[in-house]
Amino acid sequence: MKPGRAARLCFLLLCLCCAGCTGWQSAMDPQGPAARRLDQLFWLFTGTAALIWLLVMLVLALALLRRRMPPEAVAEHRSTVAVGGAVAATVLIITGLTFASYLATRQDSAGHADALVIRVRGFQWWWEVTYPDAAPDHSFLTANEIHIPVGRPVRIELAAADVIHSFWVPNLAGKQDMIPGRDNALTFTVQQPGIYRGQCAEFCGLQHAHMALLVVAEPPEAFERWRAAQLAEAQAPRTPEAAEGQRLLEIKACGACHTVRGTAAAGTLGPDLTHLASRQYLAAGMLPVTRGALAAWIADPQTIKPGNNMPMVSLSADELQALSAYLVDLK
Amino acid sequence: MKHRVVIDLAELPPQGVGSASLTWWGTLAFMLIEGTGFALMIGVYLYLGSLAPEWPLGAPPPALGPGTAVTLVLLASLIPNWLLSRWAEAEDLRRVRIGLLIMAAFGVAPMVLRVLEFRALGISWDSNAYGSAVWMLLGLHTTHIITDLAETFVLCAMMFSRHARNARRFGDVQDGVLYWYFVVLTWLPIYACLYGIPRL
Amino acid sequence: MTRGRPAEDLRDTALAEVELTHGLARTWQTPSGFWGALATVDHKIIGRRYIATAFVFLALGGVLALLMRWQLARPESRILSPDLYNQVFTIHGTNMMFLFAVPVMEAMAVYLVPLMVGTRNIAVPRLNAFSYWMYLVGGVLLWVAFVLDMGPDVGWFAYVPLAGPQYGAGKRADIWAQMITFTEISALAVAVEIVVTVLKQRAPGMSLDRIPLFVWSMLVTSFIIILAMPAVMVASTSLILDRLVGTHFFNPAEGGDVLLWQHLFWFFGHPEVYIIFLPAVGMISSILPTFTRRPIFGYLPLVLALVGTGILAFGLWVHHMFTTGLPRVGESFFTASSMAIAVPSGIQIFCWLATIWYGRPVLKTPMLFILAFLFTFVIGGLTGVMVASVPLDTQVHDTYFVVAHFHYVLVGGAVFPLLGGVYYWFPKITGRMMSERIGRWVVGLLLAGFNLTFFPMHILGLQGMTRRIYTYQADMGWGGMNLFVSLSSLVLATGFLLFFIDAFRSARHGAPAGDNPWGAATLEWATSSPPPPYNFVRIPVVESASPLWDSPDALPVATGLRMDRRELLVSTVADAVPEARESSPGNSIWPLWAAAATTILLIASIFTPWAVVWGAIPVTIALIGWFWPKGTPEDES
Amino acid sequence: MTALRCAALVVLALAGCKQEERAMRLDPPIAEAMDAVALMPDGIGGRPPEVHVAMGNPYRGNAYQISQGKRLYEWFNCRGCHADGGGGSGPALMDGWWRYGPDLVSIYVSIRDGRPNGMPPFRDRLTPEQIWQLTGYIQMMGAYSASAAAPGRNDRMFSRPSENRAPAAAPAPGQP
Amino acid sequence: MAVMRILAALITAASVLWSVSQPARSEVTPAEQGGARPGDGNHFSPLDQLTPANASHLKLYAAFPTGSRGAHSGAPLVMGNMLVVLTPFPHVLYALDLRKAKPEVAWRYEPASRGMAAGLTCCGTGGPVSYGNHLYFNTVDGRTIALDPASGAVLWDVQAADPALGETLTGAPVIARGQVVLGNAGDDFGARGWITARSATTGAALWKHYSTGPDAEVGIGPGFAPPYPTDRAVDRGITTWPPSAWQHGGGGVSGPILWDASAGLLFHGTGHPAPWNPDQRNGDNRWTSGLFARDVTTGEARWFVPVNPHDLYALGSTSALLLVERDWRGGPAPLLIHPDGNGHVYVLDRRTGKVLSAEPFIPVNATKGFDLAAGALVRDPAKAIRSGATTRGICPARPGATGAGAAYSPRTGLLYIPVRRACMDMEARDTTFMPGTAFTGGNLRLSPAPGLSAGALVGWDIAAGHAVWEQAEPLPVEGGALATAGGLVFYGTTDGFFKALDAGNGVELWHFRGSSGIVGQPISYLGPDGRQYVAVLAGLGGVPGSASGREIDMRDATAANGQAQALRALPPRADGGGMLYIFALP
Repeated sequence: MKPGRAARLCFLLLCLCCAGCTGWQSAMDPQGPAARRLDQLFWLFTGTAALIWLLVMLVLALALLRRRMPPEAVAEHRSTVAVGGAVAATVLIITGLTFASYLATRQDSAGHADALVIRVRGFQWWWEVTYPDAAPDHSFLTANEIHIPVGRPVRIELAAADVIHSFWVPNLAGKQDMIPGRDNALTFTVQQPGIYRGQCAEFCGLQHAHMALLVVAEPPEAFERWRAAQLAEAQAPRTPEAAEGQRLLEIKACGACHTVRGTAAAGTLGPDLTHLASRQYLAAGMLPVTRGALAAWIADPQTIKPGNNMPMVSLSADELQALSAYLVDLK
Repeated sequence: MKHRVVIDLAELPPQGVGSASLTWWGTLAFMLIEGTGFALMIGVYLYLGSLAPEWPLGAPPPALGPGTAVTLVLLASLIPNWLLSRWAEAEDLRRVRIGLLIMAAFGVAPMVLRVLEFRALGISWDSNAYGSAVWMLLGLHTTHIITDLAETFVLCAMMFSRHARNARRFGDVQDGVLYWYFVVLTWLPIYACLYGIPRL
Repeated sequence: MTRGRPAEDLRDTALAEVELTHGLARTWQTPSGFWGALATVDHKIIGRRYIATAFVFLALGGVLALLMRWQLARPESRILSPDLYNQVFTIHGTNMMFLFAVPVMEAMAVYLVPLMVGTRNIAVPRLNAFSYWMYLVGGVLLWVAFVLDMGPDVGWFAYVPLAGPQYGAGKRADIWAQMITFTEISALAVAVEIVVTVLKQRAPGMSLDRIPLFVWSMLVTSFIIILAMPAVMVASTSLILDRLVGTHFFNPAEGGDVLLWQHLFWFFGHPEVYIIFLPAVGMISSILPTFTRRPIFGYLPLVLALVGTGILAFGLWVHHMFTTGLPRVGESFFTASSMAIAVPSGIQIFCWLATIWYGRPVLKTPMLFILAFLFTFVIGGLTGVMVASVPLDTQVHDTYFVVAHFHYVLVGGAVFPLLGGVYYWFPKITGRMMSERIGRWVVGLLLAGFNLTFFPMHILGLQGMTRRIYTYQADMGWGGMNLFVSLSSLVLATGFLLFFIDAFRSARHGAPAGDNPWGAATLEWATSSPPPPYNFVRIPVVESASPLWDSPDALPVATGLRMDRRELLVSTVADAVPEARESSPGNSIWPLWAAAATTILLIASIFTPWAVVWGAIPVTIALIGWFWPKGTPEDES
Repeated sequence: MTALRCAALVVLALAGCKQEERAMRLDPPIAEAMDAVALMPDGIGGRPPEVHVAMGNPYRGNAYQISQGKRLYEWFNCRGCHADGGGGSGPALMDGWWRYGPDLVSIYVSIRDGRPNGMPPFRDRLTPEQIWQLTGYIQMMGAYSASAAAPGRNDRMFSRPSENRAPAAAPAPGQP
Repeated sequence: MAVMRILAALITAASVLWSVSQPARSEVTPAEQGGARPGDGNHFSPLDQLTPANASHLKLYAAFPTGSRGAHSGAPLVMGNMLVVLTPFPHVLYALDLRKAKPEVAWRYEPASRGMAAGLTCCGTGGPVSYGNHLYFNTVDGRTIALDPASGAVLWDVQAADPALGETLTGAPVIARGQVVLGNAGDDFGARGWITARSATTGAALWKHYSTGPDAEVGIGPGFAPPYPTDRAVDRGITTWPPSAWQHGGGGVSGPILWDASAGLLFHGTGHPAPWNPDQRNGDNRWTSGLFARDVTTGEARWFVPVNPHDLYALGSTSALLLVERDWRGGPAPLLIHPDGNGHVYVLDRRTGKVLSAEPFIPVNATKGFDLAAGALVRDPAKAIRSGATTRGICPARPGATGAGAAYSPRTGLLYIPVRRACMDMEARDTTFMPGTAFTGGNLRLSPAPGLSAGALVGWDIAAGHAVWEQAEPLPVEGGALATAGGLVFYGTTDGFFKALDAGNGVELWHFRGSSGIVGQPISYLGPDGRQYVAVLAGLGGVPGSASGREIDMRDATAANGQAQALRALPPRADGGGMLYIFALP
């Protein structure tokens, strides 16, 4: 029977999916209470749904295969009761599930007074991350990588700079849209240190596919160390080649769009590069931060990520070498 | 399949009148479509108004004069419209012709006033969302007056042509009457919205 | 006006059968030749065109789907550029929703509803002709734009600001918005025709409780169309105005709101799902009795479920916006209402199960499609309950889980019944049967291919694969399953290919069908296959909900309609008591001219707002030509 | 009629075709060659690079390139002096009157090299491709008829009728 | 020593920006002139030949075309028998001989100029000043030049500001204790503000202090005693900014610099922080948009008063400053009066910087009154600026409710404030810093304040804290006012009128219509013939000039930062080019 075959295949696929649950961007591998609640709710729904589906299929199979019995009038009456019962059961189940999801929502929206506030703004096609602070000079900007302390609630304030984006780190929480002209926020806590990947979930144009971010959850001390390091100005070049790289960064088009604090480059159109090399990825999750990848990216950004807003600046091979040497040192 | 005749329809009238006419129902359905459109546009207006820190945005409330004049003209037109409907029902061609001419005049008058009304809004459609909403709302209604006016003109021409002496034409006139009621009635909530809400 | 009967009055009462059919055929026929074909207002011809065109668009959209699967089969593949991919998925979605799903359901209704209610032509038939031309132009506009690299690339939902003036460069989004206008005009026109046909042209005796369920579903659908489509008209008009003349509806800096678009779009967009789904439900309810050899179980609950779904459809648009940060109270309300829609769906499923349970199932292809429907749609419905839950939706929204969900609902819930319907009514439309043997293969391939293609997408979505991405990176671990999905899609495509082959082949070489090959109970089977231009020699009279079963020997009919001019019967809304004879407009070329003039106006208004002014002149002329009496018998009753 | 309509559609669409193409990457040699404008000695007017002509003036009537230019206008602080084309400490750009000539090359050179009355050079801040995009946009700002490729309003405070609505005003009589 | 001081004071009296001008040979002492002291920014002339009784007889005595179409915003200078006029950029300095029947050019000097500076400023040029036997002036492209007034020979010429960084010099220098003190402009270009002193004799740099950055660079040391305690923390010029933002944070010293010889203090305001978009510069943005008192010899700060901390509307605090000696609430007090762009007249005790009162002189809705204890205005949150959003109907509008041209008459005890009354819609947008390009990040759309004329001259009672009278003008009053001991107030209007009002009641007594609008500062001087003259430069230039010509396209509501719209009523071609007008009784 076809349904049977399909069911077997579905079962196989289910096994397959559980094998794939270890993904670093998966809703099925929850790493915090918010995501865990969603996961439990998901399995509650899935279990109920699977049961209902099996029941319906069972009844269908019986209906097709059963031996026919003549007395129609009795049958009509009995089936009315059966259908009525099924409808009542549907109503009950629906009410239960609605209530369960309402409870999950309510827990989700509980306030957190001591939350660490991080502002994330979506751009086509990268994420600007601000760590605000009561002391303005202790706030700083970074991009595409969010560091958070483990065990402390984090409130991500979301905004969009151009079109609608959506902030989604499935291992940690559900998604929330970033909408021009509106302010949204998302609160979650991470229990386990680790690196979690997220991705823009609302279609935002040409490079929607390549708009990833990382959430790095680390112990509070490590987080504070990272924070202090981020506050510092950029690492001064240590080799003549890197010094040449810094010079190029300042005199070429780079500085018009990117900031490297401590140099003349103070542009704010693209990601802040002050501590570029402290991040794991380049170009919103596209390339690892290595010297080779940096050089490749600078040399031909439009081949790697077609349509993004980084222009191809004409540089000689030596200049490219110097620039990448400088950038890869910006720890 | 064999046929077994059970009803003879021969004595039925050869065309339906009022709710027995298909065009009447068609007109009703189109009024439902357009009415939904108006309701949604009013919804857009109220929605944007509810979001704005002040309403109207960056403009004084629209001046009452021309809009009220349009309202009065439209309300006044209900009387000849009603008469026209009765004359069409009675298939009185002479009066229907007169009625249509009157209704054509009553269609032109609000159009003239409408020009003034757009000016009286005191804001352009491209100034801000308030301007856009009021222009769209008013524009949508103006389009309806224009279409009805065009229909009235065509009906008028038809009733002065050789095609006039036909029960079907009188039915068309009655559908036109129905539609004009719709145009006038939809104006009232729009009027309340455009001129009332900014003064609340 | 005289009530007496003139001597030359030719009616069907007194005439011999041959003379009558000849006379009716002469009156109702479509003239042969090119212009005759363009001028026809026969609902069957237009319906056939509609259906054929819709299936052409289905095939084209399917090709796009395969392209996307080709691109996604492997990580970081470069078969489609991001720009092209965005156009492809936008056009796939737009095409499937606006050019296939809605029109094909309406097309089936255009063909079937007049037959099922026992009348001679659809109400306002010239509007019907016009609506087809508008639909055709809308579809051609979209596809020509795509071929010329100016296809819309903003998603079928065209969210602002991406589709707005600043981020949607060029005319791509305008083409999308104007295509919406074309298809909306056409859909609304058909909805009006169907509402009037169903309410006023039913055969004598077809009271509300005897209306075939497909007709009921189309009535409800038409009302949903009438109430929902204006929203997208308002939205697309606002979008074009924003883009062309600088209004600020969606500009937050000037008091506009980005979410306004989403509200308007989904106020239409969610009912849209039911616009597609309810006709399919109606088809099942109409087909099922034939293949279970018993009347449908629970006629009244099914009608109430249809109406209830239609009403609830307007109460849950916000569940597409659960991640936009709306107030919690509102979200909870919409969760409840979204889940509540499961109740009428449940009622329908249970009634069908009861019908099967107490019937004697005949497993012909249409019935197999219904079983395939039950298998897949229930999954789609249950995942629908999941996405209706706000917290779960925040995880699965805009991921492949949702892609899987709505394909289960739309393909499982609408396309399977539709194909079942095609297999079922094909003999009526063409006079020939489709192949039962190929049909079983088609069902098998589609069911297997569909589930293998789309079920894994649930898992992909949960693993974090977002929608509308043109590629993904190798280290995401989605490669294997995507490859599996892409390969499975070939099975699905083969199923469709086989279906098309069968349809083409059967249309010419299928076994002749006869009037009522399935032994069905409803009126469309009471006439020949394919039906004559006038549908019924005499208007049938309905005495039960299963007229052909309850009067197996001789069809009760009414006489007294004229045969020398197009005349049909108008009956009362509730009880279908004959009220009047009404003439039905004859063939006319003017709907085509009106469509041409409207096309010029609409397309030119993408480029200049003044087109609305000067473009109105030809439209007015065409409309006058359309309505001005030509002295035909129908005009001069 | 249908044939005629088809023909009209094809013509229209072919025009649109070029207008809607989205070229995101220039080959480096082409990008470099794009900078080779031949300028008249007085710094006004000249010949665009051959590759520009060979590619069919890709920055002139192309909606995507023009919208990129508009984005750059916003990003590279052009507004600070020229406002939204209405001018300020820099001259108006939307009035159809050009101090250094209305042709692409003059505008290109103005952006690249600057002009003596306060226009700074953007040579080191923009690539030739970007300057061409900006040039296409700026030329269109001051064009006397709105092109079909002209962008609509921005999602920002209303300042003036957008480029697709407001062609340049005719220059006042007696303007130097 | 004392003689030196008096001499210096007397000669400075003939200077400049604040315009009181009198023949250097005049032997009258300040006391004899009715209490006006030189260098106090009062724009008060002690001459009294012109009175309300004879003002209506004033006639044009001479007119001299400057040959420039720029904004003639400075004041002419009378030095001996010479009247010196500095035209707008690119500058020409004319020395006119006053002994001739009609003034004639004695010599002219045209410094070489860097054209690119023209793009860095819209409308400002300070006038020349004299000290001893020298003539000093600043050029917009950043140079300070000393000349020999007899021959026009250059004594020294230094590049004080760097236009490549967006710095310009739009004010006049001030001479204090043998130093030329000057500050830069360029807030709109992200130039970091500074004030510097150079040797009057050699041009050598003596000290330079910035408006942002570490305390050492700002000149904050042990002598710094701010009236409000928050500013006692270390390095507020860094800690009140996001990291590194202070490096291009604006705060230019483009307004008047006052010199209080008796206290040995300089007073100056600082410009607005850069960029305009406040979200890009969270924090209080010290030491921009406030008032500094600095020691004249070292430049060390004595106190600082934040006037518009975290300046939401980029108003700055470089409008008029006046040193006024008068009774305040029961006793004589040395006051510093500051009508600010935010629409309030600040009265400060200039010894401590304590704000004694701040009352609005125009309708204001951006703030809701002054909190005396905190020393700050209370902001209205409804008028806050947020990145990416438009805030509507903010009054007053940028560039502020008044400029640098207020006058004070000790005779009437009134302050005469030339006023702009506009409101604005402001939208903050992200902007990027590129040296030498505008660093603003805001769009402005100006409209007249509802129900009021766009401009006015307001007669303000300092003690009572309210206006006594006002003379309404159809356009914003951009030029300065001059009060005379004879009981008159002179001022010019943007639409080209030059008016004399009765200083006591504001009644218009006389007017003259020139060919160009007036944005300059009038002066009054005693001619070689012993008659009292009134001189003013006319010539719009800048935004109004462009607006009245066709350099600005009025369809753009944000043209010239929205000011073009505020000048919509300006008659076309109201700018006939620069003119020096001299008036006298026949």
